[in-house]
Parts: sequence; structure tokens; C-alpha cells
Amino acid sequence: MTLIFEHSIKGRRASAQAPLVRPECVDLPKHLLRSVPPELPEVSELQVVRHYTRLSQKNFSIDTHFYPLGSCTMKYNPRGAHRAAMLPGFLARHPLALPEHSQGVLSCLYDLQEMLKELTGMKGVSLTPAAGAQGEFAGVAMIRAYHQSRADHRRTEILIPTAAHGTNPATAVMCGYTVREIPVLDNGDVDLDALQLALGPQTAGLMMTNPSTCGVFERQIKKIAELVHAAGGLLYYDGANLNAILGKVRPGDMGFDVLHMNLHKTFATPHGGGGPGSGPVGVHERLLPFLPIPIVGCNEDGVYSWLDERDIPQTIGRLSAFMGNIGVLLRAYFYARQLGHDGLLKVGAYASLNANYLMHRLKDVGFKLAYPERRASHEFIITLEWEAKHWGVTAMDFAKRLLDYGFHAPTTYFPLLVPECLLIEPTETESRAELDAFVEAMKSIRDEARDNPQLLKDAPHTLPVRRLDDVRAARELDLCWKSGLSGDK
Amino acid sequence: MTLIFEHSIKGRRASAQAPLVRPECVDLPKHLLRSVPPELPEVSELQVVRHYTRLSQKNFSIDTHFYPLGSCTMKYNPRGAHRAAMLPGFLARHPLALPEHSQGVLSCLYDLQEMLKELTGMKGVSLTPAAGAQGEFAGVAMIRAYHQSRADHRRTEILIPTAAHGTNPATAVMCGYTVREIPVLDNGDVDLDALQLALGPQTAGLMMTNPSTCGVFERQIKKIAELVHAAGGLLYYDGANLNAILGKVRPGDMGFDVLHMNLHKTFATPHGGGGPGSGPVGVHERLLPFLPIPIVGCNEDGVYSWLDERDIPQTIGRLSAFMGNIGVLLRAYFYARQLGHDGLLKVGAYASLNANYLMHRLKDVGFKLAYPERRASHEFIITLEWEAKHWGVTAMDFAKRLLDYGFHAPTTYFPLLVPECLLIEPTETESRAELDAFVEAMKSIRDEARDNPQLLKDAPHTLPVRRLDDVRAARELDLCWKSGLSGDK
Amino acid sequence: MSYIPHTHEDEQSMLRSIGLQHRDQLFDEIPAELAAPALDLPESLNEMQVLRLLSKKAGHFDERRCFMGFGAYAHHIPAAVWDIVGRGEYMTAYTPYQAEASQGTLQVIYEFQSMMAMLTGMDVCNASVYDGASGLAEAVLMALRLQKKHPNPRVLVPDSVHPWYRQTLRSIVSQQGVQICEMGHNAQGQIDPSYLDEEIGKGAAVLVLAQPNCWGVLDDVDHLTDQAQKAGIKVVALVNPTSLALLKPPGAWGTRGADLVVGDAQPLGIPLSSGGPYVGFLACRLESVRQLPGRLVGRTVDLSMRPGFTLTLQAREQHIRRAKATSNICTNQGLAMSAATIYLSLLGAEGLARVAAVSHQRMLELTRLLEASGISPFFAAPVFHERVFRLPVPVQPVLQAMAQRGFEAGVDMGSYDVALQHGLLVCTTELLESEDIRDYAQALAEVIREIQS
Amino acid sequence: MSYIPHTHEDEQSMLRSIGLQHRDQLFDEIPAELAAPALDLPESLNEMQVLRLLSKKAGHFDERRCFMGFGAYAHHIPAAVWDIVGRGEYMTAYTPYQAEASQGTLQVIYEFQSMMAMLTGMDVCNASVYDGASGLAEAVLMALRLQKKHPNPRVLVPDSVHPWYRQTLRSIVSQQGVQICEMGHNAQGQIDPSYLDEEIGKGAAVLVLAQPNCWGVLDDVDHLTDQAQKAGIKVVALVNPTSLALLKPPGAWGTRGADLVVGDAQPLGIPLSSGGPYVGFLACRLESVRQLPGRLVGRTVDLSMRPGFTLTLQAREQHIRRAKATSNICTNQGLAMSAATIYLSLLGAEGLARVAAVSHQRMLELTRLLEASGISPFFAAPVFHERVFRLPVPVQPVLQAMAQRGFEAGVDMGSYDVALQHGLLVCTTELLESEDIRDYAQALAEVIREIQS
Ligand SMILES: Cc1ncc(COP(=O)(O)O)c(C=O)c1O
Ligand SMILES: Cc1ncc(COP(=O)(O)O)c(C=O)c1O
Repeated sequence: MTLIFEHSIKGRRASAQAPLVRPECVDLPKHLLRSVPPELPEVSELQVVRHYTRLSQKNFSIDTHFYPLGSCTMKYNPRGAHRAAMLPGFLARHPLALPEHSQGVLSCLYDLQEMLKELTGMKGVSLTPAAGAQGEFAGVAMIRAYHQSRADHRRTEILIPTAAHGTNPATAVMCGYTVREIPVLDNGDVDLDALQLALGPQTAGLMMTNPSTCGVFERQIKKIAELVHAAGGLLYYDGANLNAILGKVRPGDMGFDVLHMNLHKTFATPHGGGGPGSGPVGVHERLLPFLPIPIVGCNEDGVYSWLDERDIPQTIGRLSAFMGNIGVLLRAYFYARQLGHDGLLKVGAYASLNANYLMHRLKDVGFKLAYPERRASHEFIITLEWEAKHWGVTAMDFAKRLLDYGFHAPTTYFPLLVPECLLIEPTETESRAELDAFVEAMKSIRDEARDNPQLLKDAPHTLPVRRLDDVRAARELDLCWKSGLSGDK
Repeated sequence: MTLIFEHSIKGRRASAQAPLVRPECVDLPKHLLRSVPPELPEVSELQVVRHYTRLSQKNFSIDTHFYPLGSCTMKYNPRGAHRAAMLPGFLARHPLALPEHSQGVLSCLYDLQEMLKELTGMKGVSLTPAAGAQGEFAGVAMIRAYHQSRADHRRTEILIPTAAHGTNPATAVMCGYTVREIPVLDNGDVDLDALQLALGPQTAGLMMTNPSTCGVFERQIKKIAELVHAAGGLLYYDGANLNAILGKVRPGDMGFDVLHMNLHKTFATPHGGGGPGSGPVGVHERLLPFLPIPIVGCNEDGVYSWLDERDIPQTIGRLSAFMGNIGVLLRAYFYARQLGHDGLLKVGAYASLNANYLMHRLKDVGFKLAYPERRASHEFIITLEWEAKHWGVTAMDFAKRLLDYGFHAPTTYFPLLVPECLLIEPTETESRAELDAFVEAMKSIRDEARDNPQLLKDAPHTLPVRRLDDVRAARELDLCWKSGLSGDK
Repeated sequence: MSYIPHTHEDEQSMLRSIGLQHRDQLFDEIPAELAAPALDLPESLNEMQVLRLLSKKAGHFDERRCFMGFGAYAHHIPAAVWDIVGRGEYMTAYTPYQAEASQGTLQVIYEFQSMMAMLTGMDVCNASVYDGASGLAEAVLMALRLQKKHPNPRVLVPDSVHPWYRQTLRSIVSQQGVQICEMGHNAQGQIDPSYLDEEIGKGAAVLVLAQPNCWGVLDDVDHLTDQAQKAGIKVVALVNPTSLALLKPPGAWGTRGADLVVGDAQPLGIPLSSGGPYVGFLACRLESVRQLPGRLVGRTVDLSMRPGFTLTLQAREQHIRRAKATSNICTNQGLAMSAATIYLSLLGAEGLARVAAVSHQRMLELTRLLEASGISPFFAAPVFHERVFRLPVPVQPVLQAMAQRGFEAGVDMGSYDVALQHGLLVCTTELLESEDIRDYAQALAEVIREIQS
Repeated sequence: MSYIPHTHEDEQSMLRSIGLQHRDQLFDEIPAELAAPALDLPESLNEMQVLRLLSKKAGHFDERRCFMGFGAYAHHIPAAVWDIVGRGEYMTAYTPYQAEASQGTLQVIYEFQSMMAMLTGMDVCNASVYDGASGLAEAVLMALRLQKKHPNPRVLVPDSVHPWYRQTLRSIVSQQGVQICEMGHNAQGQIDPSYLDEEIGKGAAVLVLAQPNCWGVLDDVDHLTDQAQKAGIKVVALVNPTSLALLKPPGAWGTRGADLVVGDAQPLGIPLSSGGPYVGFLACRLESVRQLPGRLVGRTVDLSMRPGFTLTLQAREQHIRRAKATSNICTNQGLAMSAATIYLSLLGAEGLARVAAVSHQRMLELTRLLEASGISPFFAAPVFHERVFRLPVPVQPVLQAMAQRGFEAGVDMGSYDVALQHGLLVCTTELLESEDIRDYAQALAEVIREIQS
């Protein structure tokens, strides 16, 4: 482990990358200028290339490993989409370029809006949210704007099932709401009685995903929608799990009023080690006036343009300086156009096939399913409660040991309501051989857990580092390299 | 180790990559058609990407490791040059595109010819040879054509110092010559007496590199040139070592009549795991009429065009179907333009600085130099004869153990005349810290050789495979995967 | 066309092992009446077809000479940056939750945090928010959390802050009832200390200070910072990171330095790409780090006491703290952040200073040439690398005519602020050579002459 | 501008440790009179400047519709191919001499050898020679080595072999006194068995058989192979690898199959790139492998008996055998070979057959449309994906006029062979949709009408 700073030597430069000379800035008042240069690394171009190339090899990724991270839809990211988005004509376009010079990119975005509407059963789409959580923010802000537009100011509460992703409650709070959690039954469905009790004139809306993060389809969704609507609330669909049902069922048809999609999941745009993603929002008729700007419009002559507050005066506004993560949207457009009607209709079906197959095979080799009576959606949960109790190994130990076997770990300890759980999402782009190899690894680790639990507790054994001390990381904060203080060379 | 074929399942396809339908070819006579399809792998796009990405990680390369492979000039390959050569406007150009549409690329090639002339002191350059060896071929063929044009048919022999690279004698034979080897003295210089004895009316020419593959500059080069010329022979310069003297001395000024350059060495174009390279030839006045075609010409109006046998009727002809490795030439052009006058003049100086520094440091920690009294050029030789004799470890054992330390091995057992040798070429793009780390590793390995020679004999220990059985590879030939015969799964 | 690897036999045998006949049965828990109707979607295409389509749509914008800035800046991006960042190991990894299998991404983040802390003169920088504008909203919300005493907090935002940053700020923070107060500018395009005094009188919790502001103008940030902090106001600095190679870092503004620093790292190796993805950053003092939104990586040790990296202080984040998190942000702009890290490594302090200085220098050259043609700046104060020029004619036809000549000539300020009618915001960077500046000045003079005649 | 990482202090201290004052002293063994004079070379530029320069030089050829073939073919190249091949680990590695540190490259080579052996129907394929034309020369020399009995060997080469392949063959093999005899074609553009009989009568060692030939025409290779081999002549098959997804592999030609197969793998994922780098291949029977030039990788085991790959049969190569090597080739076309391997993995047999069948189909479509406008083929025999059409007007002005309309319309055969005056060689691949074919046919008809009037 060497930091780029540790390759640095005062006065070295990657000279090909900067202007050949440095003009004096004599016209600028001295007190506005920097007196000491920042201690950025001073390294050669080869050192940079070598450092970051070597670092990259320390990552697991879809391109190198099976990555069945539940709720994250780690499927193949087509290289063609990357090629397209990296076309110089796209990359060099300034966000404020004249619309005459931007008809190409605008037409892609417009078509993407239309395809997303069709796939979700919604009436309007805005592509501007930069990720799922920002889509949630936009959605809840629209719910708020809706109630306010009707002068319905009593609604201060958002209902959220306990299984929900952390962004849902966090978003509700960012939008000024309080959160009330709704319990989930042992079969994975929402507790309808509890829901009914919770609903009231203070209810602004309900946020949920379907299939839920329990990996099962909420069967009472029609009923839930009726109840929430009857109470005057709106239904928010967290589209992180849209992959499960793409082409099969549409949130709009289930009764949802507003949703976001994670294009970096369902539409196969790469996660980039943490982003950028894209979280477009779709809305039912009654929320159309509130969509965040900008949106792409098209007039009768087929001329595209950005619509803003002049066109959508009741908009909740802008969510970022420009137009969202266009480079990501172009990749999603590529994906949608390539799959087209037939391909898109298959996504949910095969994502479910892989999940159900893997679930059955894991059950067969001895793992306990969280919802054994249910079909898996695109993902499913196993619980290692028994193994933890009898052998003293945790879900995290399993996760770490999987890394030694060359598989990225599933999501651990989420959803919170299932003890010692692994949330497993294989996605539709993995082959049967890969799934079978994963089952073999899990089986073998389970044997190890029985015979030699310490092997799991000490895992991983084969990676660049052994298990890391999180507690120390948080206690003795080291967030920033400081010159002269380097811990190691 | 899994072969791509072992991921294959009958009927699977990476469907995004082929036409959507397969037309019947009913018009073609049946007996011309294939009856059984070739057993190419049937894999998904993700499987291909994952397979070849993972495989790549099993390689050492400049981008990941110090790679001091003597005679190979493994220096940094600028990413900017790759970007330039991969511009769609270059990639999509057909070799027979109308010259009106090719002025851009032709002008680059013309300018490259001019720069190479200036840097080598030659009067004409042809860029067509695809690598060093093809450049040698062209050069020796021109020597032959020259003698024939003078009706001097007695000249049947090419002289080559023993230190020479294997391509030199192999080339001479491909051109119909016999080879006579000239010994090299203990100080690395050519044995002038032996040379004088060997010269005669049968001498077509002498091939040599300077600095030689002994890593020292041939000090008597003027004298050698006189002798060869006096005997009616011509001098060929193997430019593989041009990096050592770039900007310092020019082969043309030393008396060479013809040379090739390895652009994939001196001009920093990538080696690609074995190619493509590029081996332009440069010639003195008297060989101008024989240059291989095509060459880029420029008329008074600044219009560029390909010159062929109509323009150069005595040409030795064409060496490949089209115009050589243009993608490589564009990278070299990029490099030459970027470095420009000042940068190009530094190359040899700093390549030599790094080599001499490393040589001194290795000597200081106990290694024996092959030519201790000499300056290193861009490379130098150490001999492990003593270690082999006393500790039973070979140069190859050192080489394999270096891999464990994260360094690519130097060239082993070349040149053939130095026993148990390592030919070490650090290049000018490596930092002092990298050189120092290499010295530390070598020192540490030398200690291991003394204390625990078996450690070296069993090396490498940390790579994807341990030492491979070459003998078995040649004896039980397995050159091709066959279905149903797969050795491993 | 799909990326599904199964053959028909695979599918059949997999269904058999689940005990089903057809894959539709996988959906038998879903009420039948919910099944999607026939969908109107385009036909499948192969990669070749979509690439051909998109190549046409991309066009040749890259060949135009770009004089536009206003929050998005065209700089040279070293080829190595996206070659490396585009490697599958970086591009197709998830957020590094499994630290041991993500040391690559984690170390890059740690290095980014370090570089940005140095550039801004702060202790800590997070590993990205969506962009500068949403980052500004996060910064203001964070500043308010640091200001617990203020019940109904007022946030002072000069109108020299980019209008779309102000809009974004408003749409986000207004959800929580935060009040934004806009402050005017003087004839120099700067914040007059007297305006600030007036606002302080009304009571305020946070001041946003943009340096340079959206017209390129530089303010006397030392004075303003001291003035605000003396009144108990938290100062949020909004900066262009390129400019920080030359300009005083916010950590050194005034006596105590700004409290928070926010901005968009787009100029550091991120392509313009029609407006995104960019990458916001937010830096603070160590004592405020528990209020910082977004991801943070810490250096720690493994079981063998070897150093390594891991996400840390996750109790700030939604996946742990849920409703009590500092923000709802989850997926951020990781890859763009990695690109910025590599960019900064390649440029170094000296390289970045050259980029900044040449960008500035080109604006001086342009100003000189335009003034010689009678076109003068709207504001007299010093600028970094953009400036508003007052045209003698309406801006829109000028933009059109310049476009005809291959220039993206700038941004029409009148469409954002009537007070800036006839104002053309022009930006110069190192991408433009002196020759481009001359061509531009000449073309602009011609175009204006044509329009006037 | 340079890539040298040293600072002045580095340099000084390194020189000190060598015992020198100045780096010029490193060259003190070189006679002073040899020092290079002042050199006339352009000034240094930075990456930005060279990229700008080269972007202009590259232009927009990629937007033209390409109907040119004649040895270089435009096919769709999956984006994954060069994304992967461009990874530093492949692109910046040397020839895999250190096997343990090169398993990536070595395995790719082994897979290439396997795929090409299957495609050609042979036992073994080498891991590249420079290109198809120089490969043909290597093949002919190898065939002659296999024919030890022939003292002054004659090599039969039909004139339907690409003229530049013939030129290359001649420049290489003539150095060793090999005699090339050209054989004519009949009115169908094919080799008439009677011509071959005649040549056999004169004595010959090797026959080159191109399928398809340079005009796209298919020969009766079964018959010709048998005829030649019966007379003790070695048959060198020269093929387009794409066509082999449809056409009978040379290993199955006639009774015994061709003896050697050579060609250029450019159509398999290698960009046109003005003519190179491309990648020749040469395949043979196992019993001839010791005469094969170029690199070969074998599968073997390591000390733990785990499988692995290594270069093998190096005794054929110059670095071991020197003057006795099978060829002087050293650096080959490795990266292009890797690209072809990935291409073939992505396409598979079915994908490649679709590429071949669609390419062929488009030529049928084009022929139909052109015949409807009165433009008919020069040769009546069946073709793969290219064909010579007889124009009613000179070809050059047609090419110019078509270029104006955005078409690279084909290759003027008259400039290679006076007998083909007015012959335009047109090639179609899957890159062209039926619409492009219609546009082309219409444009060609118009252009001819214009020229005629
Ligand atoms: C169920 C669910 N909802 C919401 C989100 C938030 O999406 P994003 O990370 O794009 O902000 C995620 C992402 O992990 C998720 O899994
Ligand atoms: C001294 C010398 N001569 C000639 C060559 C042959 O060059 P190439 O491999 O480009 O054919 C080499 C390459 O290794 C070499 O080192």
C-alpha cells in the first residue's frame, strides 16, 4: 500500500499535461492569491498510470467477478453504451450549447423519457435526478407540492414499511416529513392492519418498493393503494427493484402515483465504484405539474428543447445546476434501444429465473430461506441465524469468506428485519455455470463453518488486506494524508 | 485456468454483436460451403469481458510493473498517443481511400519520415516495414539490390558480430546471404583484426548495432566503417538500440549506409504483448533508389501522395499488402511531435543516466559487471557466473525470483557470449525510486541465493503459476484446444 | 437482442429444478389483472446499429471553439484519465461496502479526500455529492445543523451566485422551511460590505460566498468572511477548484477561514457532457465532520496491522442512520471523483497553476482585444477566467452568427437577469491558444458590425 | 516536454553516485567528432496540442459509407474488443518470454491458435505474422522447405491473387531465387483446370489458391487442390477468415485438404486504419509444425502440475536458431491477434456466419439493383462479398462523384490490370443496411448518367 503522495518528489511534473509556460498573474490583487501551493503529488505520468492501474486490480467488479449484491442489480454494463457515451461529440458539448446544436442529444433524452413512461405506466418523466435518492427526494417533494397546491397542509407524515431502504426515511426527513414505520409480516407482505391504523389525515403518502427488499412481491398492492388513496395519501414507488418486474407489471398499473428508477440498476449503467447513477422520476397525471426541471420537450415541428419553470410553473424546481447525469442517461438510452421491445420484456423474467433457481439450489444444499413459501423476485434472502447460533459464525463471516472463493459478497444485514441475513441478487446476465459455482462455494463454506469456524472469522485470506478494523477507522480518524506524517512507506 | 472454450455452451450467443438474422446463401454451390460450423466458443458478452479482463491481470506490463528487459526499451507508452491513433477518423480510413481524403494522415507520415531522417542523419526513409526484423530484411535487400545494380555479383556474405541479435543472421539468410560471425573482444568492442581478416570481395556488408547488445558503445566505429567501405561492403545499423544515443550521435554520421529503427522501442509505441511494432528504414544517398514502397511524397503544392514502383522503379518492392503499421506510425508521430526538439534530445541522455546509475548501484551491492571498465549505454550486463558456480543458482533463477518481488526480469542469456548474464535496460521514464527498489530486490535475492538457493530454484512463488515445464511443452505438443479433450475444468 | 446467457436447454433445466414448466409461473404470485399491457417500444437493435445511430446524434461539437463557462468549464483532459477510470475494475464496481474487495476504489477516495482538503485548505473533504449546486444545498443544510441556536434560519445568498445554483438551493432547502435571502451586488459585480452589514442586522445564520462569482469576478473574501463570522454567521465558500491553484484557499479566508467549502470538481478532468455527470465536493473542519453528508474513507489497519482503507463514520449515512442521517445521498458521483483524483495527480500543483494562470491570461488577452474594438466589461473588478462583456447589440443574434463561424461564443446573461441585458459572459481556458483568442475577437467585431449595419 | 521523471536534484545525486558532474560525461567514450549537429526538429508540444492537431488530421472518414474491400474489410468491431485489448496489461507488455509473468497474453495466444485452427480446418496456427501478404511469402517459403526435392522451385500464383500480395511475395521470396509463375484466369474470373495442367507439365512445387480471389470470385477449390496434390504440388490456401464461417475450410479442400493456410485476420475485429496494423496467420498440419515460422504457445504444467502456457518450439525462431531459423520474424502483430481472439469469442460460429451471410446477401441485393440499371458484373461466377462491375464510363470520375455524395464507392480495377478497364470492385459487409445499398445503387446510376451526358 503506497499512496500517490509517497511517490511524490518536489519539483517533478508530468510535463505533457499542462501548458508549457506559467504566465505571471500580476493583475490580481496579492491578498486574493494563494501563498503556499497545495501539496498535490508531484509524479510522472508513468507513475500515475502505474499507480492507478495497480490499484484498480485490487477491486472486485462485474467485469472481473460475480457480484450478487442484493438490491444493487449488478448486471453486465454493455461496453457499447460506454463507447457511445464517450463519443467526442457528446463529451465536448457544453450544457448551455445552443439548442440548434443539441438536437441529437435532446432527441435521445426525449425518446428515453417516452420509453420510461411506457415501461412504468406513468404519464410524465423527468430525467434530472442524479441517483435514486435524489429521485426519491423529487418524488416526495412532488407529493408535498401536490398537497400544498390543494391547500392540504395537515399532511406531515410519510409511511414506510420497515423493510425499506435507508434512503426512504432519510428522504422523507429531507422533505420535512416525519416518518412512521409500518411492520412487515412473516410472509414478507406489509401488515395491512397496521397500515390501516397508521393512515389518517396526517398521511402525506406511503413509500414502498415492490417487490420489496424482502425479495418478494407485495401481493396486496391493489388493496394498499386503495387504502392510501382513500386516506388522501399518495403512493411512492422506490424503483430500485424495477429490474424484477420489467416488462411484466408496471408500477403505474399497480396504483403508484410517483416513482423513481435507478438506471444504474435496471438500465445497466455502470456503478462506477459508487456512482454516477441516474434516478429519473415518473408521475401519474395529477403530479405532472410538479415535475422537476429541466425536461425535454418536442414541438409539432419535431424540434426539441429544454422545458423549464416558464413551461412548468408549478415545478418543484431544479435539483442540480444543469440537466442531471446526461452521460449516464445516454448509456441507458443505448441499453433501451439495443434491447428494444423484445429484450426489455425479458429482463424481469430472466432476473427472476436466476434468482429462483439460485434460491432453490441454496435451499437444497442446506441454507435457510427467509421466506421459504414465497417466490423470489430478482433477489431473495437467506438467514444464517442457525449457523450463527450453533457454530458462532455470522453472515459477515460468510460474506468475507466468499471473497476468498472469488465471489463478491451478497448484501449483508439488510433488510434489517431479517437476522443474520444475506440478500442475494444474481441478475439476468449471469450464466447457470456461474450460479452453480456460487452454490458450490456456499456449500463448501458452510462445511468450513461447521468444521473450522475460525477459518471464516479470519477471512478473507487471499485479498490484498485481511479483515479491516472499522472501529479503529472511526475512532482514530485518518481521513487525509498529511506530509511528513505518512504511516508507512 | 479456464479456457474460453470451457465457458461455452451450445447455442449461446453474445447476441448484440451480430446481425439480427442469418440469410440463407442459396445461390452458392453447395460443395463450396462448410458442412460443420467451426467450434468457436459460444459465450455471452459478459463472459467474454470477464474472461479476458481477468486474464489480463495475469500479465506484467509497463503500466503495472518496472520492466527492465534489455534490448527491448520498455518505456512509458503515452496514453495520448493511443487516444490519437484510435480516433475514429483514423481507424475507419480504408487503405485505398482517395488521396484527397487522406491528406491528414499522409501529412503525418511525411513529417515522420522527415523527422526520422533528421534524427538518424539519413537521406531517405520508408515507413513500411512492420517491425525491426522486416526493417532488417528491407535493409539487407537494399544492400543486395545495390550490389546487383552495379553488377557486383560476387558478394555473398554478410558479416555479423557474435553479440548480435538473432534477427540479424536470420535476416541475412532470408535475403539469400551466408553469415560470417565476427568475434567481440573482452572489452565489448568488435575484434578489428578478425574483421579485417573476414573482409573481402565476397563481403556484401556488415550488420551491427551501436551501442551493441553488450551495452557499450563501439568506439572504433569510424575505423570499422572505413574498413568495410574499403572492401566494397555496406554498413547496416540495427536501430534497436537507437534509444541510447537519440539526440547524441547519428548513425548516418557514424558511416552507416542503411538502418532500421524500432519505433516500438525508441518512439515509445506499445509492444502489445508481442506487437505490432514498426521498423522504418533509413538510407544514405546511394541506397535511395531501392527503398521499399510505398513512401509518402509531397509535391510543390503541398499535396501528399503515396509513391510506388512508378516513382521508385528500382525499389526492392512491397513488404506487405498495404502501407505498414500506420496505427503504430501515428503513435510514433505523436511521440515525436510531443517531445519535439528538446524532448527528443534528452532521450538518450537520460536513458544512459538511468542505466549507468543502476549499473553502479548494482556493482556496489556485489554484482559483477560484464564490462566493468566501460560506460553503460542505455543498458548493461551483469554476469552471475560466480553465483552459479558457488551457490548453484542461475541467471534464470534470479530472473524468476525477481518476478516474486514485483519486477519483470531483465533479458536472460543474451547476448550469448556472456555466461549467466542479465541484460538490464531501465529506460529514461523510470524514477530513481524505482531503480533503487530494484537494487534492493536484487541485493535481497543475492542474499537468498547464498542462504537458501532453493528459494530461487523454486521461484516464482507468488504468480498465477509456478515455474513451467518448457521441455514438456515442446515434447507433448498441445497447441490447440480440442473439444472433449479438455485437460481441466 | 439481450444480454441473457441462457440457451433454451439451460432455461428448461433450471425451471425443472425449481419445479416449474414455464418462466411465466415465476410470476404467479402477482395478481393477473396487474399484468402489463402490450407495450409500445422500439424494436431491438444490435450494437452496430445503436452506435451508428448515436454517432450521428453526437455530431461534431468537439470541433467548435468553446468560449462558454458559467458553471461548466472546458479544460484539457489527459488521455490517461478516462483510459484508467474506464477500466472495468473501477467502472463496474459498486460502492465499496466490502472493504477488503475494494481497496482500489477506497484508496482512490482517500487520495481524493486528501487532495481536495489541500486544495481547499480544509481538514476533510467528502467523496462527492451529486454536483456543485446540490452540494451547495447540502452545505447550507450542514451549516444550519452547525448553527443549532437559530430557530428560523435565514441564509444569505448573493445574487452573484450562479442563478441555477440558487434555484437548486431553493428547491432543496425550502422543503425544510429554510429561508433564502438574496443579496445584491455593486457596480463592480462585487458584494458590498454595507449590504452584508444590513443583512446581519436582520439576523442570519449562513452566508454563501462564491469566489470567483458566476461572472468570474473576485470578491474581497477575507473581509467578508471576517465580517460574517464576527456576527456568528457560518461562511460557506463556493469555489472553482481550478482557481484554487492560484487563489487563496477558503481555509485561509479572513482570520479563521471559511467554515465549509463546496464546489463542483468538473473542471478537474470531467468532460462537459451536456451538463453531467459532474461531481460536487464538500469540505469542512475536522470538528464538524460528523455533520458532513456523503461518503468518507478512513485509513485503518487489518488483522495483521497492515494499513488499509474502509468506509467510515457511516453512522452519518442513510443506510445506517436512516431517518436521522445527515443526508439521503447514497449513490454519488464516484467515477467522476476518481477521474478528478487522477487528473490532480497528473497536473500537480504546478500544472494546475499553469492551467489556471493560462486561463486567466487568455481572458486578459481577450479583454485587451475586445476593448480595442470598443467592447468593454460590464464589471471592472478583477476576474479569474470569465467575464461579462457589454455588447452594443442584442446577444442572441451574436451567438447565432458566431456559431456560424464555429464559435460557441458565450452565455447570454440577459436571459438570467434583465439588469445584464446585452451582457455576454465569455470564458477562456488553456484549451484556447492566443490565436483562437485573436480569431474570436476579430469574428466578434465583424459579427457586431454586420448586425449593426 | 518529456516523460523523464527526474528533478534536477535527482539528476545531480545520481550523477554523483556514478562519480560524474554532468550527464554529457556519460557519452565520453564516443569520439567527439561523431556528436550530432544541431538538429532541425519541431518544438515540443503538450498532449492537448498534439491531440488537437491530430484530431484535425483524422477528419471524419468514419462517416462515409464504405464500399471498398480489395484486401481490407470494414466490419463492425464490438466495443468490448479494443476496450479490453487497450488495457495496459495487454498493450504495454512485451513478448511473453517470462511465461509465469505473462499467462494472460500466453493464454490468449493459445486460444487464438485454437480458434484459427478450427476456422481453417487445420491442426495448428501460428500466433501471427505481419500481414496476409508477407504471410503468403512465409507460407510459400515454408511450402518449399516441405518440398525438399525441388532444386529450382517454381511457385504457381494465379493472377486472381491480389496484385499487392503478388508484389509482396515477389519482393520477399525472390531474394532466395524462388521463381514465381503467374497463371491467368478464364472469362468467369476463375482458374481453369487446363491452365493448371499446363503448368504442372512444366514442373512446379507450390500452388497458391485464393478463395475467394481478389475479385470476390469463388473457385472450384476441391478440384484444383486434388489436381495439384496429385502432381506433388503443395497447396497454399489464401483465405478471408470471415468467409470461412460459410465456406468450406481449406483443411477440407479436395481429398486431403490444403497443405498450408494463410490469410489476414484483419476482418476479425481489426480496424481499417489506412492499411495497418493488420495480422497475418499461417496454419498447417501438425507434422509440418517444425517448419512453421512465428510464435507458438503450448499448454504445459508447472512445478505443481497445474496447467499453464509457455512459448514453445522456439528452436524454430531466430532468437534461438539465429541463421537457421524458419524466419527472421521477432516482434509480430500480437495485439491485433488478441483483438481477433476476443472478436471471435464474441461472434462465435453463428455470429460470424451471420456477418458472412449478410455481407454476401448485400452483394446480391446490390447486384440486382445495379443490373436493373444496366450495370453488370465482369465475371459471372459466384462471389462472396465483393464483385467487379463493368461501368459504361471511366471509373475515376465515378469515384470522385460518388465521394461527393459520401460514398467510398470501390476500387478502380483498371489501375491494377488493363484487362479490367472500367471495372469497379465493390465490397459489401454487414455495416451496410439494405437502405445503404439502395442509396448506393441510386447514386451510382445518377453519377453515371451525369458523366454520360
Ligand atoms: C431499494 C433501494 N432504494 C433506493 C436506493 C437508492 O438509490 P441510489 O443509491 O441510486 O441513490 C437503493 C440503492 O441502493 C436501493 O437499493
Ligand atoms: C538488437 C535487436 N535487433 C533487432 C530486433 C528485432 O526487432 P523486432 O522485434 O521489431 O523485429 C530486436 C528486438 O528485440 C533487437 O533487440
